[in-house]
Amino acid sequence: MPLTKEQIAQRIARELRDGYYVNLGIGIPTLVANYIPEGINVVLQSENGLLGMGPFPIEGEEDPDLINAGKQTITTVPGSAFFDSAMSFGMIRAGKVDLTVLGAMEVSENGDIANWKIPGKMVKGMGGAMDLVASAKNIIVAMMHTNPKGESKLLPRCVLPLTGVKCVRKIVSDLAVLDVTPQGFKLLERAPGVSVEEIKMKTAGKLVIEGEILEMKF
Amino acid sequence: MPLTKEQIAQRIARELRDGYYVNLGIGIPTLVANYIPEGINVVLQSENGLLGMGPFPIEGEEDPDLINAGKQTITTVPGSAFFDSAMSFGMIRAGKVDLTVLGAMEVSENGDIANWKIPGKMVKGMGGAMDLVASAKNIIVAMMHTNPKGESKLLPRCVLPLTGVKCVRKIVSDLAVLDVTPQGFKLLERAPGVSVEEIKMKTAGKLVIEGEILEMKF
Amino acid sequence: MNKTVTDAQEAIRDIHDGAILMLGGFGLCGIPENCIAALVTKGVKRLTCISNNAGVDDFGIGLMLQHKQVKKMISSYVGENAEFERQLLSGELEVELIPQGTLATRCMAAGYGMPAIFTPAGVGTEVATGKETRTFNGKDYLLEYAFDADFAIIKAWKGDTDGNLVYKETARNFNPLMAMAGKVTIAEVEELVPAGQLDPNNIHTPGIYVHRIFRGKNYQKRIEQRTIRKVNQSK
Amino acid sequence: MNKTVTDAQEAIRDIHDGAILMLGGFGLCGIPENCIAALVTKGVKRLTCISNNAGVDDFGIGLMLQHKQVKKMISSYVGENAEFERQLLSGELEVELIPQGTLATRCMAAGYGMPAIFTPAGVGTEVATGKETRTFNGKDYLLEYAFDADFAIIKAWKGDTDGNLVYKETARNFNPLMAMAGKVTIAEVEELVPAGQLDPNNIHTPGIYVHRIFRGKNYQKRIEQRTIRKVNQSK
Repeated sequence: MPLTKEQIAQRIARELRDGYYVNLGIGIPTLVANYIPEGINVVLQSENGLLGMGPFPIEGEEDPDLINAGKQTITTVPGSAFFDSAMSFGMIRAGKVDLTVLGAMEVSENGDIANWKIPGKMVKGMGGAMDLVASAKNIIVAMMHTNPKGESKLLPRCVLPLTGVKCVRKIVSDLAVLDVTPQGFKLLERAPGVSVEEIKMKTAGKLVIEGEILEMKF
Repeated sequence: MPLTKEQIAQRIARELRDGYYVNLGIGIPTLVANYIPEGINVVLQSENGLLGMGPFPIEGEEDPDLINAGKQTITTVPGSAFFDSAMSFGMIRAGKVDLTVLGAMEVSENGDIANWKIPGKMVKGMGGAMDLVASAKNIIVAMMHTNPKGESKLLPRCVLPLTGVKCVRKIVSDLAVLDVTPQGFKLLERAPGVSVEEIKMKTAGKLVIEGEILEMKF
Repeated sequence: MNKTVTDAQEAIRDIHDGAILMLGGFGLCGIPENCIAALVTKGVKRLTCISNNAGVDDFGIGLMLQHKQVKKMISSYVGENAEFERQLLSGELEVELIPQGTLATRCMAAGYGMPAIFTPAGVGTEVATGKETRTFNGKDYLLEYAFDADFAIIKAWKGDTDGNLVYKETARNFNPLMAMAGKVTIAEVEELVPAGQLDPNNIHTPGIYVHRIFRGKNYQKRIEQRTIRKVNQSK
Repeated sequence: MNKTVTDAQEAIRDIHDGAILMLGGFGLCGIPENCIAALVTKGVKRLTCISNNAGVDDFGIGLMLQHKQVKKMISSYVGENAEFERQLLSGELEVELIPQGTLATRCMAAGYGMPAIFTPAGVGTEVATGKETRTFNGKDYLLEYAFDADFAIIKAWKGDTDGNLVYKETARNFNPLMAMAGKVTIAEVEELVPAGQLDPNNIHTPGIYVHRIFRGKNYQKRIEQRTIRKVNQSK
């Protein structure tokens, strides 16, 4: 069974280390906040100007002046701080954010990522994604392994306009966990009940398989 | 009679316009704050991170955390704001400060200024002076017309290491008020009882004299 | 140094057709609602708008798009805005999409008197097209220029008559950066107090950057993505 | 994200001979008194110190000069400091004097991940020697590089256990800039409170930039130029 979105988030949450400052993108990455392991302290950065993002508010406590980069109403945790967008991207560029988790439309075997534009179809803009991928020390992509047509999103080279080059370190898809290595996508784990064969079939880019590939456990 | 330091400051204060943001250097320029004309509102900037500098404190109210760029204890006026040194020089570079008044060891007829170093003798450093003269829209120099040896400080070219080039607009010395023009130092006013002849004699750089030169009144 | 004007109409009095404007806010959070309404009423045209987003169809800069007042948008994310998309595809609207951090830093550069900055954002992408690339310590950066805007129109939480400003929470975003960057900066605030009532240690935008200030009215403060959790849900 | 350490000694435990340090403060205002004392006690040598000033003979960085711990000073103004002048003239001490705004902005550049910045300060002077000059809009600027410091040692007024900092009045100066710029940033504060007690709207340095924090003791806060007016004097 491929992972649910929640499971992808849950698996990514295991990559968190105590003391990390983390930026979570829109979509599946946002869900990672729900699965932070016991005993692990992380601080969530929202690039619109907040360190110390908390959970969504309860009804009636929404504050229009307090949103995340996905424009969702949020709350803060004790020790939070607000700042302007220049400082926000300043700390991102300076490598102070330990981990960035974001979605992708395509990732290439050398770590390029495309997630902001489909020529002739979609022109929403890159938002902060280009800044994040250009500077983050550690980038994990959360995405479906294939697009709705069943085509692989892990490619030899991206077809869509790039967001950043040679920057993705790890991918957690609905089928597998893979590292981006100089040799290509290195398969680390597979979703429960998903065969290595299926992952091979659905990975268009170069796939490196060494030894036994264990199933993820939830 | 040459002007006293207080009179130099007083004369410079007449150059203030309502609404000016002003940076006053150490020494005579600091005294300008004592002569702000009635009905003229100016805000004093201190480059160590303050807008809205007030007078010196009364005894017992000195605050070690509240000093000006000359490291003197000061106070603030209502509407003041503190900020860091990057923002302070940011607003200077961006031309938000309307007028800078500072001292000089030498000024040349094309507006170069030297005021930070005497090779082999004095190496205190330029502090914020190079930033100020490189960016200020309007720079007035307050200084003695000659050095203690009686040599002119208004020169064809500066001999000492420069602080900035082609930046001084006006000089108020103990003997005269002069504009720096493409033709050289243009004599505008003379100190009470000081002759044009004396100013000529004590100005080594090119001096432009047109029409009658009136005495300053105090 | 009293900078107060009576209202938005007076504040924007000299904004002319073809002007380059910066507009603060992130999504609909911290946008200058009063000034936008006044610009729509005034009907000024052919504007270039530098703003992280373009509002929604019927609010924020979306209102100016509806009235075809915008010639060009410089933004990082233009989100869900059908009229925007229609004008873009029909060629009525010129759009320059740039990375959000680049947008922020180009504003800051203007406010700090820095003509250009270096950022790695966009290296190797179409954003880099035609731009100077330079390598420092083995990493590539793009040279990006400071913005040059005629007016910065921003929204703060509190302000004083001298133009000192304080922002609330994430409504800060681009506002203090644009405040520094405009040749003329117009600030609308929810609360306007006499100079001396704001703590000088906690001023976000010193008044030197602000030319006009007024108390705004009838703030809607719309929420784009109202997201809540159940009371008994921990996250 | 508790960043507290017990005292200055623990905070500077791994500062090694030959390290590049940034030290906050302007004159003796807002200097990290406790850390400087601990560095003197520890006797660490051959330091490069980036600091706007070099203290006075018997206080601030002057103490480190007295103990010959400093190999090189990078400052904008070294003022009245006889021991400094002696070491400089004898060649014991290497000194790089740079404009104050350049110093500030090179710190900020490091904290903002910008490898270099452009400033007009020093164009046409000996400061420009060997530096790249570039013209933007008819004005000349020098290319100046971001600092690369091993440790930033700063002083704040209040801090919380997460490392969030607030400065008082003009004791802010270079402190927040250096806080952002150190590979390891050590903050000493007059008042240390639990996370959540500082207003998140009014944090000057977010905790992400701070690695170690402790409450300092026995602050002297010396005044360099005690200047007063008579009570009946208006200015």
